[in-house]
Amino acid sequence: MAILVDEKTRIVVQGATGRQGQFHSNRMKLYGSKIVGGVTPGKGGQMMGDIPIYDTVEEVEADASIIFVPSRFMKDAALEAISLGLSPVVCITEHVPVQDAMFIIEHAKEQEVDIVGPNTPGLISPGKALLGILPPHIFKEGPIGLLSRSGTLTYEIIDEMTRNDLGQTTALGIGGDPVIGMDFISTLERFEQDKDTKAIVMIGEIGGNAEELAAEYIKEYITKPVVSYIAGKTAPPGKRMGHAGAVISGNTGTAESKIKALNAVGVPVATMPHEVPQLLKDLL
Amino acid sequence: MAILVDEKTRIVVQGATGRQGQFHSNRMKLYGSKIVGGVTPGKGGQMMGDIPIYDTVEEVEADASIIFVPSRFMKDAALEAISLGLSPVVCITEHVPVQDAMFIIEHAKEQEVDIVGPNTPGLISPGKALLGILPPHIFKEGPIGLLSRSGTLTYEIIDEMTRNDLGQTTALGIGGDPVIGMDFISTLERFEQDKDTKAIVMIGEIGGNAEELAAEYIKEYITKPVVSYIAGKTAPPGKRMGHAGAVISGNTGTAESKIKALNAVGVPVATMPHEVPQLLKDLL
Amino acid sequence: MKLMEYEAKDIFVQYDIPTSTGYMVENVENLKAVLYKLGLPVILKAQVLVGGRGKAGGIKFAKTEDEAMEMANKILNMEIKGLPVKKLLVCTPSEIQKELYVGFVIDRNKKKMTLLASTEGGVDIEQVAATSPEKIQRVLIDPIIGIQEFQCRNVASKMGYKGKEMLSLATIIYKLGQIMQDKDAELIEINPLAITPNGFEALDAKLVIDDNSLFRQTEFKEDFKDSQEYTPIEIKAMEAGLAYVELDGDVGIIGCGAGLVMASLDVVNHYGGKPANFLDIGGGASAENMKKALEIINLKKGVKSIFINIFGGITKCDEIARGILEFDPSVPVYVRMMGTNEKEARKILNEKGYELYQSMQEAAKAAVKGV
Amino acid sequence: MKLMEYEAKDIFVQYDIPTSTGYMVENVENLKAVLYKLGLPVILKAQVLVGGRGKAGGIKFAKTEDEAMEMANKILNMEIKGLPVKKLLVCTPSEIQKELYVGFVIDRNKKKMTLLASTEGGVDIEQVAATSPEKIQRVLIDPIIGIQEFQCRNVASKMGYKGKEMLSLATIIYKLGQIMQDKDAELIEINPLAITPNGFEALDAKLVIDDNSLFRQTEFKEDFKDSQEYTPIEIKAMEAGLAYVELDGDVGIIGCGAGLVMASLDVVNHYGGKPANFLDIGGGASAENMKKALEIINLKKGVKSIFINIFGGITKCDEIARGILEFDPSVPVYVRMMGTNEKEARKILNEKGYELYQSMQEAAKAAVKGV
Repeated sequence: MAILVDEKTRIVVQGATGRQGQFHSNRMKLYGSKIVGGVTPGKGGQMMGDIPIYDTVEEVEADASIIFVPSRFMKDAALEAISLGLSPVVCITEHVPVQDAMFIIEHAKEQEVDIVGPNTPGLISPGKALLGILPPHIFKEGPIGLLSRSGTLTYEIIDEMTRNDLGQTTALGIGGDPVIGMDFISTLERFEQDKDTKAIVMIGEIGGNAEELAAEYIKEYITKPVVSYIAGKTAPPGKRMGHAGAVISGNTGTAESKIKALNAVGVPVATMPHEVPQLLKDLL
Repeated sequence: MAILVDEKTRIVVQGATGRQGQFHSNRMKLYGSKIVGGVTPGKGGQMMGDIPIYDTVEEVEADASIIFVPSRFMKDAALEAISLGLSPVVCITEHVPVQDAMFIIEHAKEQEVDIVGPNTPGLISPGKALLGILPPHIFKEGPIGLLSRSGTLTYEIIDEMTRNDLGQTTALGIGGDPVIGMDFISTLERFEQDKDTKAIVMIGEIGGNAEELAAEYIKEYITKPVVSYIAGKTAPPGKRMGHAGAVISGNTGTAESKIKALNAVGVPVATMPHEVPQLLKDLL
Repeated sequence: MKLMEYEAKDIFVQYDIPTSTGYMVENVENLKAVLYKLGLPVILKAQVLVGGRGKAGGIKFAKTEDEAMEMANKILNMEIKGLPVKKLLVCTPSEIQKELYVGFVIDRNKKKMTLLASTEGGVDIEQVAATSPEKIQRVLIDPIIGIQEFQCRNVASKMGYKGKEMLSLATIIYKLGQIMQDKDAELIEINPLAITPNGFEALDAKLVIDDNSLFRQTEFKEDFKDSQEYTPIEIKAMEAGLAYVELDGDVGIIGCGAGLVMASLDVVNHYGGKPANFLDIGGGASAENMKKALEIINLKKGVKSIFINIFGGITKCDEIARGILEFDPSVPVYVRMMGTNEKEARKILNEKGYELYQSMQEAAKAAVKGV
Repeated sequence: MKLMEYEAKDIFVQYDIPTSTGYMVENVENLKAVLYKLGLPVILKAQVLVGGRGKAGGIKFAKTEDEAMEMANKILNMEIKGLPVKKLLVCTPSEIQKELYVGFVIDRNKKKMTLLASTEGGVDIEQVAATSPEKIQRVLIDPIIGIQEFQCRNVASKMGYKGKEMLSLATIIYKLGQIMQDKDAELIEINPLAITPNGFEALDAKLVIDDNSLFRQTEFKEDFKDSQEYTPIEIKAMEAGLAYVELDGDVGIIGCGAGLVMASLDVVNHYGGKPANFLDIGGGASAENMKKALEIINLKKGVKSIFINIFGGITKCDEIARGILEFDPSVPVYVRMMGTNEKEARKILNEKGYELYQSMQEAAKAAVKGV
């Protein structure tokens, strides 16, 4: 088992014919994801390799969507996917205005649709489906669920895990923006429900207090072992560290606060990324 | 029993200190309605007779609201009442822009709040509560539920009914605008559920096809006898007959079509208003 | 309020909806300058707020300047369904390859704005709806979220368009929806939306603004009284705050409340009379309102008797009675009054010799007889 | 992007939010004309995008023209927290009776815009939030429906105001919310919102526009690069499409992906090094991106070694390797590379004598040692 997607999930790619969309459509299909069509308004009727291109999402029989359109078109594209009840809708696009993100997420909530992102690398259920831009070759099937605010840092840690024979049920990038759809808590909830997930890795970073809230949630509701890493211990206040959401404001959002909160509920936090596999082994 | 309001319903009056609001607040209270407060932003703290005036609806412990504010403030006032879950929210105000009406009604639906109106005389559960501007002295407790698109025509028919000893559980003006909250169907549903209502009078008029849809609904779901009157048999096409909603467009909205649809499902339609009591007696 | 074609097209231009180039002229003198700008041939279109102007000779094709001047002169001196033509829209004719329909209406039952589209344009859309409903696409628009671009692409795509044409059509539909929302419209229509060698073009335009929104749609406020939509007496009534509709019978009818007045018309008709009008003085009317109502009826030619039908709920009968005494029409008046302060009213009117009835049908009968 | 106080107040004026009358001046010569318009006394406020300008001497009260000229001269020649003061806002002082706080922020966890209000204004609102959270009202705004007037009245009323004062305060809050929505703001604040004998007055103004919205908030686009928010090197990096933050250590750090670069900083720090910067070339970076990254680091003074940390997922290591060879910094470079096309990269860099590491911690250690 896995969360959100598996080998049966029929996936439509919105913004399929752009540089990024094209590259990743093929890559996802190659990995085995069931890509049933691409959508680029005005380009319907073409074929992109063996992927048919449509003008509208409505023309495609799909269950889930992944979106690569430029940020100014994200709101419209996401509302199109939500209107058809596709879920999850994975918003890869970065630089989405926060008002658009809030609008999409609120509407998705009303329609009971899961939004991943925006500004996310997406997710992978190894051996089943890739619905994102993560490098699939470093992943491996196994019992660990991973959720992260970061992309490459995730790959770094996944790589260490895979080398240590700690495969993954699903790995999900929740996205680096301040306002995102699936967050630590809603993703933790899914991993808790997933029978095959035996332990969870949660990769956080500075900014906001999502990790602190996740710690409270873990204490209350998560029975499976959780291991964490928090990036940004040396980040100065008031500066955006790459991700729009990674900024310490005043006293909130520091790595110290997050590490403290997680340790307080029994979640070990690795000092350096490569220590994660050992912490996992200690708990399994 | 009665529908929507009874003697226990705590009512707040929005737009209470205007000419209309003041007159009808006192009149409703005099009738026995439980008026717990009036709201006029900026006039909070005053007393209007023995009715306390507040700045915001939030300050009043109420169950239902009746709104008398000028049309440009209707949307805001209704959203204020809806935000607190008050129900029903009776919108007496006329000349409300249809976009505002649609917005209010959609939002109320999401929040499971009943909107009556706009442009309605409101409703009365005789002997229990008056939540509107109807003249209470012509009403009488009894077993008939009445719903109507018109005000004075309702009074005309109610007066005939009361003279013929046909009292009412609740009489409700759904309003004369094209887009209204509680409509024939949702009101018929309530009367069907109300144990004390033994028969229903439905007063329609030209414009739209709400009566035709109501006829279909009656056929399918209403077990109680229904009697009707339809105004506007001599109205010309394309002209608004007083009510914003009372206009025949092309072939739709004619009295003939409505009468035909109602007759087809066994609902007798009075030729003239004063015939309603006899039709009721024939069926009871 | 209905806008004229040229007014609606001005708004289309603001929203970048492609329309055929054209200018409005009010007299033949201005036509010359317009012809100079447009070149020949031209189409001359009478600007009136009723349908069927083509059949009535209100739309003409002119190949030469002389022809144009002559036709303009003719159309500007014509009446269409009783409305004098005061303005002409002069356009360059388009090469029409196909005609579509797109528009937005308010769906009263669904309580939402609805997008309508059909590949069967240029004809009466209600006709299409009645005979081939499957040829019309209907998309409900969420009143809180508003029109979305993807909805317009869905419609354009289902109309059978692809590529750039699909995108252009979707954009036109989206802009139309935005006008509907931004301008508080009750109805907006392009019929026909033509396909020409230059792409899509709005050949006609229909736009009805919600009268109730004029407090915020201030750009239309001053147009209101110029509008051809109402007869002079209707406008007078409107100014007096009364709801008045002109009919062609001879029994003048005044009542309180739209439903009651409609019923009064029906009852008069039932007894063989012909209503001359609909006049609603509203609930809680004053003596002044009543007086004005009588004045307005008096303006109408051919009224032979007047039926006043008052059910006193909020309305006070004595107040109405006083109003009746303030104006003396030249024809007999039959008053039916019931309800609040009925006795006082009866006394006031009896003293002046008015016939008073308690029953609506008796009063109606009398008024019909009195003609 | 943060706006200066005077820019935010210009927007307030457009929305009819009462602010103290004032003018921006960039030099002492312009001050005279302003003093003529405003009269005396005046307050001179340094326009900088950092807090604490009052304590730093950036806000002065002047009673005479000479005093004003002297102080303006002083402030315009000062630096506040490293930022040179280039502009002054000159205002007529207000008679402050009480200071309130009103503002809107984005609540990341609730995923909604939130209205904040407190009767404890004029002080750091985060301080109030930490010590007396009950003194702050928080109202979540539905992202689809947007700010509603009644919500503002509720807040104004709970702040203890009545009558006209309540209505004025509610209107100010509502307008502030509209600016937040209309201008795609991330943050808007009036702190303090003063009560004066003339009513409410915004004495200070904070407004941060969402950088991601600049494609539609075109009025702010040109301000972007003038902004004091970033150091010259940061602006250069931004123009090159790279995320760069200046720090005060000596180990230059370049990586792909924000999280990985943050982790790189942490690891360097763990081994006793001091990061000189944060530089993210992003996922899937090109050789050109890498070259530019090195150029940017090279601009920064005091960098003694450079740590490049690449995890090749979408990023191709050989591409990055080629980029590294295109620019030769004057300090030693320690490269850690893993993943896609690692072998080719290794070959390319080994040939030119670069030290290559597979492990992030080993590379970090070496870079710290290399200082």
